[in-house]
Amino acid sequence: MQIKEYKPLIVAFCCNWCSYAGADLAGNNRLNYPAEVKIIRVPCSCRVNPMFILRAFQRGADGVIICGCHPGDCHYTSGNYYTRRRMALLFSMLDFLGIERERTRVEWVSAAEGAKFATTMNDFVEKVASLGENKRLEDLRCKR
Amino acid sequence: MQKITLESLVEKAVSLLENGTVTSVLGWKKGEFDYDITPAVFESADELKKDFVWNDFCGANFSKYLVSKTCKSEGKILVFLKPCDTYSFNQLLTEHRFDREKVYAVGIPCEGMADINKVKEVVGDGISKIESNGDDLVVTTIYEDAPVKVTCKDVLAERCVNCKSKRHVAYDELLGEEGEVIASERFDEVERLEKMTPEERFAFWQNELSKCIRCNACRDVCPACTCEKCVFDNPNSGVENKAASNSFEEKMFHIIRAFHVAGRCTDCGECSRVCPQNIPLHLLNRKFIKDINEFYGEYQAGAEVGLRAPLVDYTLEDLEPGEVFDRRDNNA
Amino acid sequence: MRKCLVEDINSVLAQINKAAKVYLPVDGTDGKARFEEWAEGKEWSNALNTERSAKDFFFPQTENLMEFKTEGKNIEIIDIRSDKDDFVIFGVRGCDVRSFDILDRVFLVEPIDSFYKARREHGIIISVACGRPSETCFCGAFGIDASNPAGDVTVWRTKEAVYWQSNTDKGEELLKKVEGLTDCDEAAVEEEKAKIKKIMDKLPLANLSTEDFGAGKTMELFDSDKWKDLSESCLGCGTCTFVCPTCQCYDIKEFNAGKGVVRFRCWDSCMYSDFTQMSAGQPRLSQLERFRQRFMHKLVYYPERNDGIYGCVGCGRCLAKCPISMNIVKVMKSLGGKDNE
Amino acid sequence: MQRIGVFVCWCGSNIAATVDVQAVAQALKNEPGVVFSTDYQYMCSQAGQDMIKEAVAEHNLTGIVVCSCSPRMHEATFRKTAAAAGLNPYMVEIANIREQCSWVHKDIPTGTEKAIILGKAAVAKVNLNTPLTPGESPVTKRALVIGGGIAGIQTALDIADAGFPVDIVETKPTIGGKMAQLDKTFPTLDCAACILTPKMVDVAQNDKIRIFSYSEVEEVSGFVGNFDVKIKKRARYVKEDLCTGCGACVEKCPMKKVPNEFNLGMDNRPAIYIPFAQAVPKVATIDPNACNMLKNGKCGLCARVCTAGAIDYTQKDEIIEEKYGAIVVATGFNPISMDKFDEFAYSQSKDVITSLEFERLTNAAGPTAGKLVRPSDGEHPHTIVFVQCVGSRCENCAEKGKEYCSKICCMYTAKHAMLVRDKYPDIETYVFYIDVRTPGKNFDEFYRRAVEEYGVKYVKGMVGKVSPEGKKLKVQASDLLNNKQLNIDADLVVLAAAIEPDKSARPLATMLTASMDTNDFFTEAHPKLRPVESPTAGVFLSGACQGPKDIPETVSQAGAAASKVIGLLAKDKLTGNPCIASSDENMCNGCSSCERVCPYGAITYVDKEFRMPDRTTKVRRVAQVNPAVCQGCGACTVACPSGAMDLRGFASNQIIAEVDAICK
Repeated sequence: MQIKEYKPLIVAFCCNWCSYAGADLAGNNRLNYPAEVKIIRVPCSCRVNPMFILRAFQRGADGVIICGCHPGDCHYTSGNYYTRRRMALLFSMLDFLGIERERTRVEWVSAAEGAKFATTMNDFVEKVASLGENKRLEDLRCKR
Repeated sequence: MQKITLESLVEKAVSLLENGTVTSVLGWKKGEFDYDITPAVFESADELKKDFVWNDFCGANFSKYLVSKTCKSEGKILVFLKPCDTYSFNQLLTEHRFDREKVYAVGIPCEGMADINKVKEVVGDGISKIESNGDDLVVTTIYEDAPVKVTCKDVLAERCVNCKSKRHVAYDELLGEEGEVIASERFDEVERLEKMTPEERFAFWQNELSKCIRCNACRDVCPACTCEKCVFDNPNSGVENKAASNSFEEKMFHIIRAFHVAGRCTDCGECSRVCPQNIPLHLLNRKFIKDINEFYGEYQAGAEVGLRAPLVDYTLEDLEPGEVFDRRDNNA
Repeated sequence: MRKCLVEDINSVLAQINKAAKVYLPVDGTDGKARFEEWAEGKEWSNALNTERSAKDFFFPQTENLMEFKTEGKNIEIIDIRSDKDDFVIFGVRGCDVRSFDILDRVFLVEPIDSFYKARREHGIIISVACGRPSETCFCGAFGIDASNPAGDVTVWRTKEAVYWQSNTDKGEELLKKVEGLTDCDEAAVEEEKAKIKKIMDKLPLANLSTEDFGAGKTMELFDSDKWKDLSESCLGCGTCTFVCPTCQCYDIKEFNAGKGVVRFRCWDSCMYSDFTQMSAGQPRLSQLERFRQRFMHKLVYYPERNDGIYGCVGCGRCLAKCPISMNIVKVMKSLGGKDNE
Repeated sequence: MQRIGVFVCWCGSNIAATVDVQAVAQALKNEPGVVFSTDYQYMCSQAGQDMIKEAVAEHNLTGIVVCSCSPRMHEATFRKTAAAAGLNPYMVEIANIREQCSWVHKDIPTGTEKAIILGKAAVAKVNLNTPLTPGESPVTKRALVIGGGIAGIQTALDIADAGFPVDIVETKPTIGGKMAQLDKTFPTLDCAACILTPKMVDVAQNDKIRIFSYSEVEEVSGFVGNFDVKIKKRARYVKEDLCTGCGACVEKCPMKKVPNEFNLGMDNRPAIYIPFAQAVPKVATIDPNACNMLKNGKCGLCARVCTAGAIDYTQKDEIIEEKYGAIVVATGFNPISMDKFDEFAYSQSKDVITSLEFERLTNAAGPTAGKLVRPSDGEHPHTIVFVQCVGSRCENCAEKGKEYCSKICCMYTAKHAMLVRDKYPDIETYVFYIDVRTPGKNFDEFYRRAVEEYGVKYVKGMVGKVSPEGKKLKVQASDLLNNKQLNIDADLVVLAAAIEPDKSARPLATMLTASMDTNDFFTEAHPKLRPVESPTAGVFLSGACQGPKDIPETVSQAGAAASKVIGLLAKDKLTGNPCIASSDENMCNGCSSCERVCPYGAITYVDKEFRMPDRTTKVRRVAQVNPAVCQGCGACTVACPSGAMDLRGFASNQIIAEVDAICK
């Protein structure tokens, strides 16, 4: 019997204007990062509701990363500032509940930072992979 | 023992009713025992004299009732507010949840409310009578011939042990003496948890939240939870559920609820008071309050009407989410 | 009648556990008792009653009914029912034992609820008499004898000894498997019973009367103007319903897990605004109507259809737990006229 | 239930080399809602688009998923295709299987597996898509230009030229800005006044242009096409319509000792003044801080000499409210303060001056009538040292100066040195520089002429210290190329001070909800593709408020901003972005959280009556989104605890469906 190698599932929410374009640039420059990263396009990082993040964990994601424009560069001027507060508090709360803090991350990636996007994803996947499966925020019904 | 007397409250209510300032009174109504007190609307002096009660078990925060009561009644309603209740009162006003014009708020001092569970830990079941006597409660049970004395201080509800303020931040009229904001130790328990390992914290919350029966009492009593329809009741929200099917859904409900009230929660402690499973839900809210204070500067929801809640605000220099843990690790 | 010493109770439970898995009330970190699976080191709680009622064993808060597997556009239905093992619920109070009868009259009449039935058939109930009832107890009002509760086996606990009496074949079978129980006469138990009865008479709610309720009282009570005051401050939460040993309403829902769907039922509360929601809305629009429904059901509708048996067992949990301290006793006293003054 | 068509693009080998496109098409065929699935070499080609159109017709498709390159590339293309096929364009979703899949993953099994998942997510989203129609709003055909320098003047003239009314708001008593203070302009050396003042006259005479001089923008509300602006016209105590600009009052005013800001304080003006001869409007202004009549009611001379009866000591500030369709910011720049540059002895010696002061000193209309003399004693200077980059390119001195290059200093310093040498060949001129930056048409030639033809001595290196000694200024400097220290006895030192945005820009940006960089320069919507637009719709940028610029650049940007404004005002209606927030009033509790996070002020509240489920009615405060203002960021959707606020095109249930599909 072949043992399947554990590969984490990563959901990446990327804002349309900077980080999604940054991911595109990583593609243009053929910068590899693991296929476990699946990107969901949102207009702005401030569109990401904590419910989406928990939903991803419920459905089996092992890590969730939110990427937006650098503070000050938001296409909508202030969206990422709200993201910054919301996620700082949410991640702190998840940590408070004993959820591994390495499973969540916010990273600012500009449209010019294809390389940063790729290294960020490589690093994030590696960190999450070292934690193993998400057990503390899983919903067993979604495991089968 | 409360410093302000039942008689003075009734007298105030009766006079306001009789001089036409208000048409109804939101107050505490006598129960079967001396501790099972129900919030009620009184409309006459007779009712007040017969059933109004004020003792060490009048914990209920009336602020939220104003949302529905001011909507229905034509006249003004008198509401008695303890200091902690006034914060909720202001926060609801900030969010335009009730009509201030229809309310006559009377601030009353509070010496802290007793927790009947703590009383029972001392005297056991079978309580037939509880009387106040100075700093003590005198408890009579069916099992002992002699009543048992319990010091009020020893049976205070958790939220009163860690009372954050005896100062009223809103009222039309104040009875008794005004108190002060208190430098409480309310974050100690949060800190204790923060110092645990993630595994210990996880075990702690797993144990606590697994008790949840999703009765929604915490939500339904919460003055910050005044949504017309809660996301957890809305089939279109994607998170609706009636019962927590597993530990994920238990966490989901409490995380999202705490997040939704973050920056708006005044730390009134009603959630923990009403939880039939004794889950220390206030710790979740306090965690957010503590983080907000540490990350963005001291903030007390409801301290004034019109304050901008921290989650609908920002500064250019805010902490990065990634720095949250660095900072805590460095402090530890 | 059999007995064992109080200090031997753990070894007795260990033996019962060999025959069938035992659940018993254990004190939690909050000092409150909840039913837990027996294991070495778990102590039988001294608490009068458990925070949640014993109905969970037969009618759990959520229960999966069936599953669907979806593959592309194909659906496969999976029956998830499996054979169950016998289990023992130890330490059930008289009120909760009665609650099983009340649930049976709902789930075990046609159409029989096979999920409930399967659990019920495998459950062996060991009840315990109440040595120290609380002021919130009023089982007597519904004819329950806390000094001599029903169940497959009844247990009395005194300072020194625990007394065991089998009431059914199932119970006798079980006790036979337990070594270390010695036969004894009933004197000690009778003494204990008498003691309990005396206490029961002293309880503040000992004289609560059901006189004005029961079959045929619908017209009289339904339009009472007292409902408004009673329901005035009801938060519409489900605490009373969920701690109640006899509330038996549930909702059937589905969870789409992606590759498959789980159909499950979960407790529902008539206090909730979306209870029995239908496409056209729901029948009880105001909290007054919902509040009235709950108490009318317990005190009038249920007895009307069930030989006068009330849908309440007087366990007192709702008295202790309601966030605003509104409860069935206050309702009975308010509506019940002179008898309850 | 949707009928979805899936179209998987090979993109030649770009996708097909690492993704088994047929397998993707096959796998997606089984997804709920999908009724048709195919693959093709180039989906974006005409043939590919035709294929989509045919499939829509043949299979009655209601939604389309294209698995192809990034939506940033061809989403618009496929939306047009859908529209041409009779579908709502917003029924299209793109699965990005090129940039975010085939190009970043190496082997076919991995790429294919991921492409299928991305495709499933797109299908899951389309299943919940609804047709969206952009909203429309009317356009007020009037523009506001804030700032009356050369940038504002040019923008206003160009807009007026196209036939639209324009208002200029200028804080100074006259338009003209910095350019009016300059002597000659590089690289052609024509006189600034000669080219600027005719334009100022054009502005004055153009009946489409109104000038609000001595005025400020007080409040801005509204949105693109529909701005409501309050302009505060400060009291100048002279009736503009009556004043003929004859100057009799200026001559007679007894209070003559007010530092003249137009000459940067190098001479004085009266309390009632006209900044310069060609001022527009040519109307006197009374300085209330200097006028005795206004301060203590003792004087009134000007009123007596004014034959037109224009003096009005009782004049009050006036608020003018006007509607505009577009707003152009042209607030310009100022040289930074030299207070923090003590090493150059600016505050100690009158003979250390800034370049702008030097402009006035050589200007025929300036304090010395154009005669270059030492300000301290009026003597002819023999040695002049020009110091470049004072406060510019300060990498390690951000607290003193600016990190950026002020861009114009190299050229004007070359101009100054050249002009000095041209008029006074006896004067030695030294220019100390870090780099000489002369990219621009005929710029480098100009600089070389200064060195080669006029003998201006350029020294690479910075001046370390200037110390007044007797009548001389000791200049200590290093010559980096020859690696030696220089000590020069100078008569005049000219500092090329860095320039910074005008101080009024920051509060203005807040009013306009326009963004700024950390240096307070306005941010453009896109640095390359939308350089004259601010991210806030309807707000445009002209001149140095966006970054340091010389005159030709300013004028060309001013024209560009004008053309953008004209393009906007030429429309009768604006169509918005349909992917905007909307609130479900039945669920909204009016808490104001959404309003507080909205960067555009797009949310307002109304009291509305609702029928409650228990048959009663209740008046509730509920949020409403202005579709013309909302830009669709979604900040409000998360601020809303009840979920009443949702974002069209990126609805919560759609994002949740994507999450579910990815995590399946």
